[in-house]
Amino acid sequence: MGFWQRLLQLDRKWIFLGIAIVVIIPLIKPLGLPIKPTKPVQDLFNYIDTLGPQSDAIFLVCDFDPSLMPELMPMIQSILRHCLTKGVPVILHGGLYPAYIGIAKMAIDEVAAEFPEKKSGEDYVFLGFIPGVTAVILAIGIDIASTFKTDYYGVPIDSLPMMYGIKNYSDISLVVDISGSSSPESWLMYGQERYSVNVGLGCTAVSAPSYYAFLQSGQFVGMMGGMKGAAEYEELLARKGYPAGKRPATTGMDSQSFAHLLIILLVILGNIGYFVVRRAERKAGMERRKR
Amino acid sequence: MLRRTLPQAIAFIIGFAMLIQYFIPHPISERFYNVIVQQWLIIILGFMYIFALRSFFMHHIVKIRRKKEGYWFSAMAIVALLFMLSSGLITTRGVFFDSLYNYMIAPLQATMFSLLAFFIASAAFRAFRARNFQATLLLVTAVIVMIGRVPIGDYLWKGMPDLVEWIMSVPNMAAMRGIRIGVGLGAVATAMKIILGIERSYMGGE
Amino acid sequence: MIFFLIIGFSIVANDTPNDAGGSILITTYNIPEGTQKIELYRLAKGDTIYEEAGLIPPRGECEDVSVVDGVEYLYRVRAITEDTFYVAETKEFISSSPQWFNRTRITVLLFFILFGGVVLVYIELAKKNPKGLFIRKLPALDAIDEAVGRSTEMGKPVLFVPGLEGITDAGTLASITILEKVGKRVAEYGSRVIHPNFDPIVMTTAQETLKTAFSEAGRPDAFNKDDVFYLTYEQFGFAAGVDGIMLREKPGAIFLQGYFYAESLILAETGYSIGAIQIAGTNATTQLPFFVAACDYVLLGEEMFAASAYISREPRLLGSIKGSDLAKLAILCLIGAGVIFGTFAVIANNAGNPSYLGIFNRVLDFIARGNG
Amino acid sequence: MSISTSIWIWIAALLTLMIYSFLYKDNPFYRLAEHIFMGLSLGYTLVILWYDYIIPRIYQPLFFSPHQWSLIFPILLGMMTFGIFSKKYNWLIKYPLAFYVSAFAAIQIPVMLRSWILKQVEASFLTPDKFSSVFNSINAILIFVGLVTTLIYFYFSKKREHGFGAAATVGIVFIMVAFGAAFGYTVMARISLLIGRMQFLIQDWLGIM
Repeated sequence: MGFWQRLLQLDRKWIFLGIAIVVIIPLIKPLGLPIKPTKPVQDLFNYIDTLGPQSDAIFLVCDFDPSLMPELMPMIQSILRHCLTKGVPVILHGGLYPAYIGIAKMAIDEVAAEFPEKKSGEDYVFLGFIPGVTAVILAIGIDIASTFKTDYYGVPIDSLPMMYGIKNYSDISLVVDISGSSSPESWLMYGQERYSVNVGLGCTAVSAPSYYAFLQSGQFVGMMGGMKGAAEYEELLARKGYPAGKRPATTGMDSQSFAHLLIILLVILGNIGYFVVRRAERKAGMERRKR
Repeated sequence: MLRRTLPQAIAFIIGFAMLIQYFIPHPISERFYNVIVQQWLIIILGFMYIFALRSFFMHHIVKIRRKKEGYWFSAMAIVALLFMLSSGLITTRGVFFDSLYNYMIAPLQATMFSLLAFFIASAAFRAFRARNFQATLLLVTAVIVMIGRVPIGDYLWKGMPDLVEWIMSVPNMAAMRGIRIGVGLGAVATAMKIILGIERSYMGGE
Repeated sequence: MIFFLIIGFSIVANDTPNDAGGSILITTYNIPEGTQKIELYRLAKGDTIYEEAGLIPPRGECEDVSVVDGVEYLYRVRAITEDTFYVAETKEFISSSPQWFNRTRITVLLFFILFGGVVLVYIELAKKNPKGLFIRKLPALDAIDEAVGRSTEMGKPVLFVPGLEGITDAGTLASITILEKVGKRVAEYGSRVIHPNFDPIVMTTAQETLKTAFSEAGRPDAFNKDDVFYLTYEQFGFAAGVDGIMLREKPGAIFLQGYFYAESLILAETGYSIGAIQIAGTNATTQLPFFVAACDYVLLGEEMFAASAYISREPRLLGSIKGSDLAKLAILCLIGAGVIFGTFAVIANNAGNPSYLGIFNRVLDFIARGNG
Repeated sequence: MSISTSIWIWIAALLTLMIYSFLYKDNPFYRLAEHIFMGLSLGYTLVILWYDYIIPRIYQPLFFSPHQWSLIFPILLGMMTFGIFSKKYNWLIKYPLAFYVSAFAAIQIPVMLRSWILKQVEASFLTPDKFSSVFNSINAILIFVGLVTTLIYFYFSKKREHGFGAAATVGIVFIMVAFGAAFGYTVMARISLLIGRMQFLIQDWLGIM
């Protein structure tokens, strides 16, 4: 058995170990490779950055479950920090499915602690879960207060000072959907098409490629894709001197770089092995026939 | 009649009404839409969670009753459910309930999905082959995107991020748009067939 | 109060079109240089005093949504600069009313009627003569025979995984049709098909389908009901279970057909490692790349539906495929004609005739917004 | 920083490691953690439904004024879902199902036509502003070719011969580039998830860094 044949039969536990190592080491000993923001992230950042306390609100939606926290949590927190720093009224919606609300709670609890002078109901509003998914998106276009009745803490929406003058999509400058599913399309189809509200999004790297068609057609104002997108947003916040928290996405980028290199190496080695072995087998087959 | 025709009639009436509603801006039409969307649909959809509950109990209770292999895992699942439920209701979603979510549900789910990082690496080595022209093209693009989307790509070659952004917004975008138009047409055709009662598989066939 | 009425600064008020009433559209033109804010005032017929109606945003356009349908109003605006202000007002009374048809949505209606009509016509045609509608045969379908045949030669079973979705998913339904064809071949060759399940309803349907397939092939006794079984409803548990089956039974051909999630690559990897011919197909676009990289044949999204229409010849499936094809052809013609006409319009425009470019832009507007 | 003293962090870390034990092989620790997860998450959903759905949308409007009696209709329709618990009456579920599936199908049709089809078609027209520079012109033409050939690839009513077959081949090139991009992005996503968990173990639990 040749070298390549043996290599291809390598126990996959060694590969598992390799991935663990390339992820862990840069976390302990970071290199701090520079991060260059891309256009879709820059567009989203710029849009929010032009807003202020007098502008229409940002409607931030938390549409993901804990499995996607590493990619999406930094995004939702960065947007919250951005809004609270600029004083833009922000409505955080705990998402279209019940499993998402806990994430939203985690996000707002952590960020609110960094801004002790900002008050729930005055500077930000946290809305809970109601079933219906697309029906909820449509209902917000009619009336937020009668759709949700109360905020997450049970306070009637009518009594919240920030919500004075915010009735439906016409008082919202941008919906930012941070999503792990196809929900941005729903916000587009039901929020934008029916009520012409602007939509921006943060999504996992898995779904980012398919949203480029909507970016190009101008249906989304901007997009953060995956942990890299989140890192770019953190970078933009930091460049402006805004608070950017612990920058979890940025610190993960070195590990990301090395893990990618390892996987590329694995693909290349695996394919070399595949071709070498296949050729040897064909040769052996031919010789057998000759004999 | 009650089992087939009437549900079908309901489907047709509500579907047709909601469809023409889209084209009518008059207040009567808007009010109809508001009632259906804001009240009816949201309430009906809430009941659909019964399905999740049912399949959970069916699965685990059957296992326990028949003492199938690993039945005590099922027992643990039911205990966990009751524990979560009672802690949520007793504390009215208090700190303890939040902690159960933050330190048990969240890490468990996040970790389960992170297993995929390992599996993808192993598949990269053992199964992803440039077996033909298509697969080769796919793998080459994948390698470029993987390098160009992380800071090290920028570090190795300054033009890398721009190249990837170009791939994403030109060839990728064009193909995705084509795929989407096809999927969109299929979805519209299916929706129409549902309203007209040609497509009934969602009701469990005939 | 002194009003500076200046020439140029003007206001137009109209009933907002295509709405449910209760709104008047205010547009101001030639806003004076250095304007800090624009105040809006309104006078209802019969009243004597103008009442405040809010501010107009800097772009100079807004909807006054506090009006009552049928009441007639006059409007006045004040543009306030640092040291003075300018005034403009409407001359004629205006009132708001609701409309019965939203004209901006006419393109949607047109397209829907055309497309829906075509699909229905094809369904009827297919009912009359199911063989008459041509659908291209896909290479992956030919591969089914080859894979099952080779698997039988080697004395190995065939493994069919129907994905993780329920029976309502279009991908699962297509998967069942493909299973029917696979089942027939397996029965003819006298081989065996293993069918692990994630969803109990899919399991029952698959059992029925295979039973029929075996009977049609003339070998009803060869079908073993226990080969179609329920595994588990946990995603990774299912993947681990199927992996185990692959390693134990060493199938010669593996069909991964249906809707898959992240477990797709785990299944495809193990399937590859045991050297089986793998024929995959899914409508989960995000999982397709992994199947292309690790499987021998793949049905890409829509191809899966086309394949199932090809096999089953069911009118409602054929209708959709043919209808979509015709719509695609129409879209191709439309954007193709757009290129030719657009080029011509630009050349004409450069030569000093902008009217064609105007038509071109209006067509575009009509497609996107329905108001050409 | 040093190792965490919070019991909750320890629980989370322990559960994380139990799941990772699956990498060695399927084992009771993994299965226990997995089953606990399933139970907890369904329990969590029920609690959320209770507070955000049953109380404000069903209990309050029915039993407190202002009573919204009209809600009885959707509630009755919803309750027909309970039919699945009975073999005899399981057809009852067809009513709520027919209602909401059809209503959504109807809502979906126009919005799908507009945002997935008409808007995309409109954005694909070659307008003069897309030719503002040589680079942009090349891109505009490439996008156009990519879209046209992709549509041709998924055209099933014609045999693949001559020019048509060639166009489909060009189409598959674009599709494979797109899939390659999706592949790369998916790898990226999965790695990110692992990084997140490792950050937790290293920083929050072990307190290194």
